[in-house]
Amino acid sequence: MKKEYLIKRGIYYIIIWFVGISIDFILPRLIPGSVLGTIIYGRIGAAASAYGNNVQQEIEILVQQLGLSQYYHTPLYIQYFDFLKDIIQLNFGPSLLEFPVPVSQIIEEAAPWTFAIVIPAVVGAFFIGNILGRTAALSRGGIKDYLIVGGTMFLYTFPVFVTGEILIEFLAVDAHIFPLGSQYNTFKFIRPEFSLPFIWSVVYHAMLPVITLIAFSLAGWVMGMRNNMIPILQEDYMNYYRLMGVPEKQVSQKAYRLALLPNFTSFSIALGYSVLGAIAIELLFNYAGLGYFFNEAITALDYPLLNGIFFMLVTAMVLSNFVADIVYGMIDPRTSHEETEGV
Amino acid sequence: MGVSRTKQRERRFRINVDKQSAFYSLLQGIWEQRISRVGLYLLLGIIVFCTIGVFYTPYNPNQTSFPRDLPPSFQHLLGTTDYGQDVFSQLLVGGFPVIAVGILTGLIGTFIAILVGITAGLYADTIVDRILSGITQIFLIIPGILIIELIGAYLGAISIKLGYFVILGALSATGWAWGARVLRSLVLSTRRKEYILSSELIGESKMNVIFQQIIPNNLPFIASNFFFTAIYGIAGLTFIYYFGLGSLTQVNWGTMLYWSLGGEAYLRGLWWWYVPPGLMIGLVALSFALINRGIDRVANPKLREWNIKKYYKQIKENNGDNGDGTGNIS
Amino acid sequence: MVIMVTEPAISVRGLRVGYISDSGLTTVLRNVTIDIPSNKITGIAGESGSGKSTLASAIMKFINPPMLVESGSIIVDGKYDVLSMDNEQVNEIRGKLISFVPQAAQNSLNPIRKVKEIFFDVLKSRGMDYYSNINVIYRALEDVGFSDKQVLDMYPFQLSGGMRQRVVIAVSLILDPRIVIMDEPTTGLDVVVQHEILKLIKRLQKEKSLSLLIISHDIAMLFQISDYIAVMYGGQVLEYGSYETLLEDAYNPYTYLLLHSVPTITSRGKKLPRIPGDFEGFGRYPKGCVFSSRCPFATDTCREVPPEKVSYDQYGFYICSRYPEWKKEVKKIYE
Amino acid sequence: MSKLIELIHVYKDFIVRTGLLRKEHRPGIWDVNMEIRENEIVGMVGGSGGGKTVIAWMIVGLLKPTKGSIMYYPMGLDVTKMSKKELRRYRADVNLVFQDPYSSLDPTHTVKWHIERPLKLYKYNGDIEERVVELLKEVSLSPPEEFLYKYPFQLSGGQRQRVYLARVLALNPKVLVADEPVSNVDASIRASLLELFKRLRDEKGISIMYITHDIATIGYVADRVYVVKQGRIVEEGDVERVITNPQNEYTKLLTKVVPNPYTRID
Repeated sequence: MKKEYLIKRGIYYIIIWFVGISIDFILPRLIPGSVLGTIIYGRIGAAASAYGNNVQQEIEILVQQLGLSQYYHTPLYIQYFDFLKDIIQLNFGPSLLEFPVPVSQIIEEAAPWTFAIVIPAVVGAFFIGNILGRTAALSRGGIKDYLIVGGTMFLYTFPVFVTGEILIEFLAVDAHIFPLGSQYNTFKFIRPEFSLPFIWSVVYHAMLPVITLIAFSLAGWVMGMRNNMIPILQEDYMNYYRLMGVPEKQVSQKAYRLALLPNFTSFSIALGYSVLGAIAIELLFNYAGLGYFFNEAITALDYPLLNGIFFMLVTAMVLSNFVADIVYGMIDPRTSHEETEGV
Repeated sequence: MGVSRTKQRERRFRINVDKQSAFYSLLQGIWEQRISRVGLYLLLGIIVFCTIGVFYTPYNPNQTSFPRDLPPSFQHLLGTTDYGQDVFSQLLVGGFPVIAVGILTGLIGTFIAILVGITAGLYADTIVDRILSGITQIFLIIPGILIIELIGAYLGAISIKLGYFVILGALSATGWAWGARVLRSLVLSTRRKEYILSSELIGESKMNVIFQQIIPNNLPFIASNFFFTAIYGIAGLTFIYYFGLGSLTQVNWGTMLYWSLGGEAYLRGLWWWYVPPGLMIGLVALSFALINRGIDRVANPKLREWNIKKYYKQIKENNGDNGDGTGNIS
Repeated sequence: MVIMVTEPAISVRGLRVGYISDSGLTTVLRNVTIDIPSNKITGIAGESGSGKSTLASAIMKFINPPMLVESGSIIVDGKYDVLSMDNEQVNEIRGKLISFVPQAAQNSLNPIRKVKEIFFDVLKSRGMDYYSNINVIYRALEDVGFSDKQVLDMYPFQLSGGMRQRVVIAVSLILDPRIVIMDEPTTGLDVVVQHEILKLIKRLQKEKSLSLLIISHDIAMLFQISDYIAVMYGGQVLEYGSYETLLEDAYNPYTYLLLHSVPTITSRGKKLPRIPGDFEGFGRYPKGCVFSSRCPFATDTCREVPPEKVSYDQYGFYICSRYPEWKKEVKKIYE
Repeated sequence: MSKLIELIHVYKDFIVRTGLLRKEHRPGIWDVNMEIRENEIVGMVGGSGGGKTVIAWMIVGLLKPTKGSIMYYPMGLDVTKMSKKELRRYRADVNLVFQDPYSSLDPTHTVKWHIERPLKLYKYNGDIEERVVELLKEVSLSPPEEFLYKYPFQLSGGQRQRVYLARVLALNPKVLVADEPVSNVDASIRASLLELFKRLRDEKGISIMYITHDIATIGYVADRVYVVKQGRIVEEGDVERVITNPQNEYTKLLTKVVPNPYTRID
């Protein structure tokens, strides 16, 4: 039963994934080809003299990939199949911004840096948020509850990049506690290698972005935990524990565990989506992850790069939802019900 | 008898507030919770502030003739920008479009959510439902804001920046999915309720069931969805401006943030340039979120809190003269 | 059979309990005074809004907002004044001395725990180990009629309603309590299963000589199983006594009416007495007798003056100022 | 007495999903033959999960049987083959009373709304408000004016069930299918509700199918009875006979286990 459910969900997510990446295919084809062509030629023009004939070839491939094939008269469905073939091989063409570096190489280099701030941020927010949410639920209506809920909600509604700006101005520019930006200290000539100073430098530089991301995403966990836990604390089965003389501490521990189930499911989803948060702040921190390049791609109209990052994001989001379904099936015994139809 | 007759007559001819109706109890729920009342006051304050900005500003917000980068003073309450503009005047003027886009996104997004969610719920397990739910899922999994950014980036190729109406349309078109999904499941559970079946048996049309029963019974969720979508609208708007995709011809909190970012205000200690608009956007969204908490408690009475100490005091005070059996302390 | 124990298992004195709402405090239980005998089954009968579940919660000292105890005392087992004990002390006796089988046992088991884990949770809270007490658990399961141990590895949602009820009874009895309160133990069960559970309850009570307090709206069921019965209405105990007394010679008209208005298998063709009206709720509480607004025998005195409580033996009492006159007018209510 | 409704060899399967594409049919209702005659209260009794509600829902057309037909003789039509329009007319004649009065009334609407709607839908000509008051009187809610603007949560279970009856009676039905109408209602109200059913039969000539798990109330109120066990009719006949001299083991069991204050459990 469970296996079949997962296969069904899997097919479902593959369809959604196709729809997602098809947006990637459709959008450039809605823009008049000559315009895009002009931009591409404009961007790469400078490089042309340096690389000679190669460039012409590159441009032709690129123009074809972006669907500017009015020049080539290829039918749309063949374009689509070519597009899919390219994408499955992770071949997005060269970046216009850093011509002729392939987009896949940029993504390959940038993605680890994004993970370096996103994973600690999600894990940190998950732990802190759940514990704060539990505290709020247990002291419901009390001063702690108001402070936690009000505080995290304020941090959530505050535009995340403004939070980042404030932290940079006061903690980095004024107080010199944290570095201004980038992934590691480039001034001290630390080389990217597996050494203690380098690792420390990376951790130290990641701190402020991670704090910013945590501040932003705390409210989701706090509210999730609090609103799950309060009704559970009053459920009949929790009251039954109390009536059997189980101390309140153990009862709330059990309620916490039950309330954690949906949050566990959201964990993988959060992992997929927090890349979005990274997009919003990496530019501020001059942190060369996916978000940084996404910003650059938008301002510099680097469409191959934009395509590549969008593809990565869609894949991450679809995957994280699928993982969430798997996790949910594993941790909650109630999901393995038989479904009855008809009545 | 006579008294009740006149009461009925009054009911017929006066606009009366039915104190038990779903809408009234929702308003009451918001008003009774301290936290959502704070949100209401906050929103009211901000709206008054922005309305003043429509009619009066100390200086022309577009004027660039002031000395640059002045810190806050009595002449310039919030200092000046790197381009020599008065921040306070810009703040006064720049709120109205942001709040309007937020609220309108909430309204339109909720309307679409109702349309899609209820239709899918009522025709559950048919082809209509499959298609609508599929579209909903796509919008849920692939964040609308990302698609808007992509579209905005391509539009940038033909030098089109997003104006207020395009932003509003794009945000409304992408912000309804969550509400639609929850509404669908709410409709599914409401539809199984016996009072809906009863209406079906009595011969009510589907439209009547939707408007007279399903919507009023799910009113708290719909209201809460409105505020939720409005928060999305405001956040989305700031993101669009942050990436420079929005039209920069008018002054609003979004463009203020964009220019301050471009001027690297945060690296140069010009906090008065970017903190005020950021704070205002945060406060608007916060007020929506606070109001939402009051609605939450109407929908889910288990989230309610009781102040027990107050009542203990009352009992102690009344203990002496409470022997008459009425027992009601009010 | 144990010879008459004079010490009551539970002794409630002048209990007033209310609920907080937006309009203030509404008192639900009004001066409830009742002794529950040891080693017997006592039934508390009452309709919705009679305050019977509130009484049960108060005895367990399970008092959560918006519920609020105004005054009164509850003595359990002659020495525990539960209302003045703190939570730790109460937890000490809950489950061990006085146990509870909750209403709607359907929803009383933690949905993500297997049955054995629920036993484990309860034992752990007493510092007892699951595995060294496995025989105790097996015996408890046998007691409630599970011959194989498969049920231990099942989740609550995999059990039928009757099985769940048995599991809850087994869990409630695992710490060997002497006093057990059962809140609507058969509601929501199939009629046949209900009968089996009742037989099971009766058997367990005899074997373990439990003091059992059963709360139910089903008066016919209570008369089948209880030794003593208290009839509650509008937050007061109108009558209390042995089931024979109440069955044959009720003192309060409400008891009589309730008992006789329930159709039985033999009541075909007979006319049943009617209780006019509805309970008016705690907001509009009558000045005099609680039942006076619906009582067919009520006089103006009944409506104005609260009736005195009349005790006639160690446990039995009634509240009615028109006894025994109303008995002569009984015929009237059948017309 | 002539037949109004007849169930002829009715079967109903439940579909249980056992896999991605696999569905299993499990028999729910098996070869049920039943009739509701003019001017009678016919009982249906059985344990929970026996399919009583399924039969009730099939009679009012909320569920379709897998096999068999349900004839409605005054219209001369098969309920399972009715068009939407015919079904609407049919339901004015044959309607359902639900078990739980706490969920059969819409919490966001007043008593008046509940009774007004059917009158408006079937274009009652006359003063609607007067008719509402009249209907409230018919179900002995007095004084009716006091109830008009009340919301369900301000009423007790018995009052709600009466309001619901008034709502159904506004359609002038010929048959009421009452699915456990008194089991969620206080005991002191139960007898008077049952009396109300008898009065509806005697004064308005409404036939009632009374469904319950409680064979005792069947004995009190019904004329004929069907005993249902796991989707099959195991015994049927005159109530007098079935109760005093049950033939089937299950009926015997039901009469034995029904709560009766005069028989002790030892």
